Amino acid sequence: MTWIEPADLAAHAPRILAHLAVLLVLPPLLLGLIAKVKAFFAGRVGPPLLQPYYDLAKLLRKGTVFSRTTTWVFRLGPVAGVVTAVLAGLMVPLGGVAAPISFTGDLLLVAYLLALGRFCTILSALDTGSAFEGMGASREAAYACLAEPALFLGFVALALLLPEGAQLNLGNLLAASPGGWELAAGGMALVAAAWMVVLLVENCRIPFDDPNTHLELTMIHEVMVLDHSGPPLGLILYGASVKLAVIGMLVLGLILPRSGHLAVDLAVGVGGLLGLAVVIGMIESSMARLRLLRVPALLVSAALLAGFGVILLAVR
Amino acid sequence: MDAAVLALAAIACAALSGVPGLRWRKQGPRLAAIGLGLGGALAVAAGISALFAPARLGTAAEGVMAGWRGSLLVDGISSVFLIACGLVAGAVGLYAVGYWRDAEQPAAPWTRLLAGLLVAGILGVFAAGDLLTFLIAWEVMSLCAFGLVATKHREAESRNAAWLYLATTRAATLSLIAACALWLQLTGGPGWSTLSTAVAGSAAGVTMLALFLVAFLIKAGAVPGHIWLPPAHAAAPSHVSAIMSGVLIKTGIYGLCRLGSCLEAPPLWWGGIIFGLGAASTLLGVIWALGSHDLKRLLAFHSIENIGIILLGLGLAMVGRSLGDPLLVVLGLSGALLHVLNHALFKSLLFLGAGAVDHACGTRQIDRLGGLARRMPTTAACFLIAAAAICALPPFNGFVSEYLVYLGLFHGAVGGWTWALAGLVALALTGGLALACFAKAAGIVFLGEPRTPAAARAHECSPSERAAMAMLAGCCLAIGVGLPALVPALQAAANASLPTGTVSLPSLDAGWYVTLAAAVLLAGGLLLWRWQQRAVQGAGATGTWDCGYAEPTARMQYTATSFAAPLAEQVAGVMLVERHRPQLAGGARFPATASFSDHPRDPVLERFLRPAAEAVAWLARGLRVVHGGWVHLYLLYVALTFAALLLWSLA
Amino acid sequence: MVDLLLALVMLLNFALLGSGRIRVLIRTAALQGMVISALPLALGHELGLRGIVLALVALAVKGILVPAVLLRAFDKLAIKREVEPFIGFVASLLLCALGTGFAVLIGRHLPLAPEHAGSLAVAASLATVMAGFLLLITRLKAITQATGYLVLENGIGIFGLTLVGGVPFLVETTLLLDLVAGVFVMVIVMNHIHRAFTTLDTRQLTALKE
Amino acid sequence: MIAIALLLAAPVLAGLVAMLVRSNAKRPWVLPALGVVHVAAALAAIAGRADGHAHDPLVASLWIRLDAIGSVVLLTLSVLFLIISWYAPGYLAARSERPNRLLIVCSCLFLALASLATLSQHLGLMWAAIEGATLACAPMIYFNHNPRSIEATWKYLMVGGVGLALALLGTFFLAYAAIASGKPVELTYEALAAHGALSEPWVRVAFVLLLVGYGTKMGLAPLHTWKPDAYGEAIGFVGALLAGGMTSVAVLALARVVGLVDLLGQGEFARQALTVMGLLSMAWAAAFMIRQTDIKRMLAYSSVEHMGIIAVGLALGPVALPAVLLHLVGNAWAKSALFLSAGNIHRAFASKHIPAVSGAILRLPVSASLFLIGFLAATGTPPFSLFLSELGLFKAAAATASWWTAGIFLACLVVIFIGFSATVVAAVLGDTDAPEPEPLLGDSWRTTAAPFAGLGLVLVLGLWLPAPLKALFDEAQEDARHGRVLEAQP
Repeated sequence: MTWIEPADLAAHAPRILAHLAVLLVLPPLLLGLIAKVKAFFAGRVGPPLLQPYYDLAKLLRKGTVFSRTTTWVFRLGPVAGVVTAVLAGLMVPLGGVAAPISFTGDLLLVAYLLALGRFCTILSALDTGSAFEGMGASREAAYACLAEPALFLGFVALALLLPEGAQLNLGNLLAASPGGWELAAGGMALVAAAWMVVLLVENCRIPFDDPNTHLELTMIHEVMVLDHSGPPLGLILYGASVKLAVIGMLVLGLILPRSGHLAVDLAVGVGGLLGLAVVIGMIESSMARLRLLRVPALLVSAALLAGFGVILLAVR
Repeated sequence: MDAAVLALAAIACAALSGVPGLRWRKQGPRLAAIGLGLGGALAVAAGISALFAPARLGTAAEGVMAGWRGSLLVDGISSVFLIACGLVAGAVGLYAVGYWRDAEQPAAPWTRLLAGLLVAGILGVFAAGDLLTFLIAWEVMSLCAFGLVATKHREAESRNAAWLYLATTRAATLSLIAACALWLQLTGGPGWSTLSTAVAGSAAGVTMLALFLVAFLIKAGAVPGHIWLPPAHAAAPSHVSAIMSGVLIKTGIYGLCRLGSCLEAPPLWWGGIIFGLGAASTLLGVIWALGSHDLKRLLAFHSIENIGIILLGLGLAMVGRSLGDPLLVVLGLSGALLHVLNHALFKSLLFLGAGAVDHACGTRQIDRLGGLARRMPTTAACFLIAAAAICALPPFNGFVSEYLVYLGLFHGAVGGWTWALAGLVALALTGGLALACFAKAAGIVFLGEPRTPAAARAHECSPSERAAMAMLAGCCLAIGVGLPALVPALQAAANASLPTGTVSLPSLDAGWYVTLAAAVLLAGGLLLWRWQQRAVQGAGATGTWDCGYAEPTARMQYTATSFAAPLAEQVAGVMLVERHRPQLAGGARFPATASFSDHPRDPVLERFLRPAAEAVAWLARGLRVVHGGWVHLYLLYVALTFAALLLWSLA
Repeated sequence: MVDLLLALVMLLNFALLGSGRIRVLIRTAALQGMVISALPLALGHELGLRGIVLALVALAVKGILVPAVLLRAFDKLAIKREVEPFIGFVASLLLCALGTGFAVLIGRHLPLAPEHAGSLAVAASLATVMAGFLLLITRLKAITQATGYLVLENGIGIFGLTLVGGVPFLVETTLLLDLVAGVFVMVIVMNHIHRAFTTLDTRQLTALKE
Repeated sequence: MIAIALLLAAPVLAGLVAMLVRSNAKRPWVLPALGVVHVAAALAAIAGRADGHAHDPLVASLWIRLDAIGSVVLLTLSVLFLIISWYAPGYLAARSERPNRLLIVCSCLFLALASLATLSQHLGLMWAAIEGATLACAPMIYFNHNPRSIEATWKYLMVGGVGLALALLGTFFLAYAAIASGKPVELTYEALAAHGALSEPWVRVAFVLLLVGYGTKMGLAPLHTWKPDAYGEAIGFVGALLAGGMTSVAVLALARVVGLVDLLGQGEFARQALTVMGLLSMAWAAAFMIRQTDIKRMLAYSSVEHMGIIAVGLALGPVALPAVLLHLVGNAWAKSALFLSAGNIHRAFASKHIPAVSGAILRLPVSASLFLIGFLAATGTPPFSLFLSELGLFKAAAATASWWTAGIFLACLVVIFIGFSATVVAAVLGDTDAPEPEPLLGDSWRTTAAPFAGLGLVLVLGLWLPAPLKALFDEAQEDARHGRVLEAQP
């Protein structure tokens, strides 16, 4: 893909704006929806759907307290979490809505931007000098690392579907997936399942982590942000939701149909995201958290699933 | 000016940089820094000018028996390496002024002399115009490095490291000498001439390629030839480790590139082995690094990992040439070459940072450090930048080179060379592991509370050291955001590495997007940062939330060992840890003080090489009986030899 | 006539290996040396005055001078008069027989010039060399080893004198010089050994080993 | 002509003078003077060859003549002696408790006889010269006058004597080979070579005897057993003289024999036997260098190794001859530096065993550094000349397609380096609790200049081979090739 000519900008503007809007505005709603679904399954009314927005607004207004141990690294974590997630989101198409930025190998930048966010979050946790936050950081690093191969094998599986000479970018890769379902639905299903695991582990959802737990020893992501308060905590919450949306968009790219009309695609995309939130809520309601020691085995299985997906697509 | 003349001048500057210090001890450090800086600048200039105008320089001296005349050749292949060496040498020279002080190191002038010669040797390797010059420079480099690793030879650990290095490097050199002999036999001269496919495929040709491969892979530190690397890097003074890890091990890579450029079409096994060992080195290097608690050993293991990444790229390029796939060639080669430069920058920066830490706290044990970011802010910032760069995180330089290698791997995996898939998985896993490892190294060393009084008393290093580190950190960022500017240079370098034909990098205008993304990242980050700073103005300060525990101490923080434990458990099969378990005494209720310690060991060395060496030594020990001191026995040997030869002669 | 002498030399080899007394051993070696020195005279070549004088000098050196030097050293230095072999005398004799057989075998493989057809020289020479080796290898005392060296040189002498007739002067002089110088140096060293260890037993000389 | 006469006469005269000088302190200065005169004479003699005196015989029957290969060995020997001679006064000043008359007279005698061996074109004369040189060395080994040195001397005499006796028998066999083929007997090379192919069994057995004989002098395994003892117990400069001088002369003898046997039609067998012996020597040396704790015995095994290398080189034929000769030169001079610096360390630490010797670089910075660098030179490190010669040997192996030989050669070199380096590193580096040496035993220019010069020469040869020396190598190769041509013509 080449640069968008200034003349074409007008033509692309609605798409870009729509994408940006979904990326920046929608994510907290997903958290609210998940909470609502979980409440529904638990037989409760639950917080309002927009509760995450209220929380953010409240946090951004609050004062903050920093540990005397911490340095600038501690403050960098929340900022990096948001910026990397948003920037990565700019390169991920939402179903049929093409991403604002797209270029050869953008998938690598996406993966490594998310890694950068993780790196900063981990360091930020270690900066407090708390044993608990160190523990969370350690687990975050370990699980993310084991999730990486599954993500990349999925990319390879999709790359196998690319027509000769097509550029290797996320837009093309995900656009090839409908063809993939026709060729080898089994392979695509495996890849989708693997990526779903990646989604859950990267966003610290059950069965890998429980965002609602209050026992420090069993937490992963939540324990890393114990010391954050006020606006930084707000940034962390927002960043996490954007990350959920970004990876969600990746997974959705595998399964969503494309129509070619922006409005339709946009609606399908937003609907897909909301549906994904519902699915996550259902998973969280129906499963228990895994024992920590079992998590790596599941992650390795996810990579194997993706690997089989590659094989199925390669021999189609 | 002619690139070869520049290179020669650079070599001379570096070689002589330590000489004045032998006489004028007081001015020695500065003079050496000037010499190395000048040499480095000249090397960079030579590298840049060689990219577009290759140059050759030969002496008219009467040849020795093998026809050696001593010549320099500086072209696109040399250029990347020369630039890397020049940048690192300049930074190291500056750093050494504050780091290696005469007052603390009695043999400092000799260290400076050897360091200068080491740089000269490395530059000589990169600029050698023929195989014999290459060999001589290679050995000068190796021996100077031995001398430098042995700097603290009074400590058994350093001595053993130096010896191990000496023994392994000689194994490589001997292999190289044998290969060189075959080269002379096959091509008729020591110059870098093109080797036809038929010659390369003959028995002699295959032997020669295999011998070259052994030599270069040992020097590069690829698994399983890496055994010398961690102890040597840990034992050498840190600025020397920076040179060794930054550029010395790249001489092996350079050798592979140079040799590759001489092959009309490399055989598939050649690229395959390079690729396979690259994948193994990448993964094993980072796994072993994860298990290390010694900061410099950890960095050394990461050198193995990064050499693996370079080899992945290089292997892809070679395979691409065997299969006739130009895209594979150009992606692999440009990724590998760029990673050579990048690794030189961030790894030397990391070693310089580790040196500053070691100097400030007197220990390299990660678990005895902590909280240094408050005490050594500049060092911490530079180290963090380098850590991000080595984890291939944008917007730093590590990302752009791995990006190219990844593209190559994707292309290979999809385009018919399925083995690339293995490399892809290895690299993906490595990315995560490296991130975990550097989160550990940077986090435990610089963040949190100091774990020992020594760490609490740490002080920031001298201005010269900080300047050197800042310079390298700047380079890391510049390359990270400036990939497109490097594309013509990379293309020239890649084309020089091919004997025939040219390839062009496909649509690396993508690089501009990386730059754009980096810019957005930086700008967005900065904006949000400013906003956050405003928002948190007047923030209160308190202790870290202790979850209700009343008496937290610094020793309760997560250590490097515990941080790495979840991952280390997953990969315990390829690690070797020696554990000294505590013996609890004094009854069950009030046990006496006991201690637990564990020492990571190199599994290749301990499980394979050491037992093999012991077996040989045992056999040799058994043979000693034949030298029992009896002259009668000795006369019997004469008689038996005579009888045996007599029978043979008449048979 | 020549073959008779050579047979005698071979017999003396057995006598050497069978003798248990050092004095007897040295005297037997002296006798062997005399027999060998007499070979040129028995060959029937045209020797001339120079040749005859040389043969006589050789006879004196090998038969009288060198053994005398050895005997003197023996009288002065050795306390025990026995030969002290590593292996028994019977075994020594058997090995000597084996060596002689080997020598005869080798001799058969080496084609002789027509004028020497059927000569025992090669076999005798090699057999004596082997006997010398046996003495050197299986006898403990330094002085017996020196005698072994003498016997070894005797064996070489047989070949040189019998077959390489063309250059007797060179052969004789080098052999003699070598023998005299060699044995003299050995005896001097033996003196020093005796001074250092108060014995000539080479079992003492095994400090240098791996 | 005068130069050649001087080569032989000067050492004899010097020996006489040394015998007459009364003062133990002044007597050693005879050696440096002799060294200078001898080198001058050697250079003049070699230069004289080029001027057309090559075929101007000193002795009517062509017994003495300076050919190319002889010139190389003569030069090696002469320069080696010069290096050592400048070391001797400084060393002997520290050993004033021992009378040195016999040592110095024997050194002179050794030089005379060894020079004679390089000049002689007659098998018997060469044998006699080598035998004489061997005997002259015995008192030198015994210089220390202690039980260990007498033991070493006895072993040296016995093994060396027996070996040389076999070499004499071999010489006779070679002569008889001519008789058996109905040719006249003449033991000069030229006359023998002129015969062409001779009786096969005789030549083969003769070669076996000569190989065992001169191989014992060279120290090819398993005939080398005297070497560790003699080198280990002799004082440093005698060790250097033995390892650099004696062995070089023995190599010359063997090289001539090999060339001759090649001419006489048994080159193939000779090369095979030499290869076996050479590789066996290297492997044997490797086995005994592993965990060797005695630095001087280590040097002895290194010498065995180098003799093995040279034997393998000789086996590769004329194509490898320049490399062999360069190796010979480099080995002799590097060994001199090693033995002299090891001697310094031995004296200062009053021991030659690790771990008693350790951290030598702290006590004797110059000697220990020279020892370390000497070790590197001796193990064929670029850019020392031994590297070039080993490279040349590999190249020759490739040229003759001797793959197995090259492979074993390479493996041995690796093991040897590992073993050698472990001991050297342990001796030179590390900490030490040995006291500072007394001034006379510490580093001084008198005891370090000579090894420094030796190493310097080896380094220079690695970077630049003087044209005359190269011409000598080429001529020697040409001489050897000439033999091949003869062989080819039935």
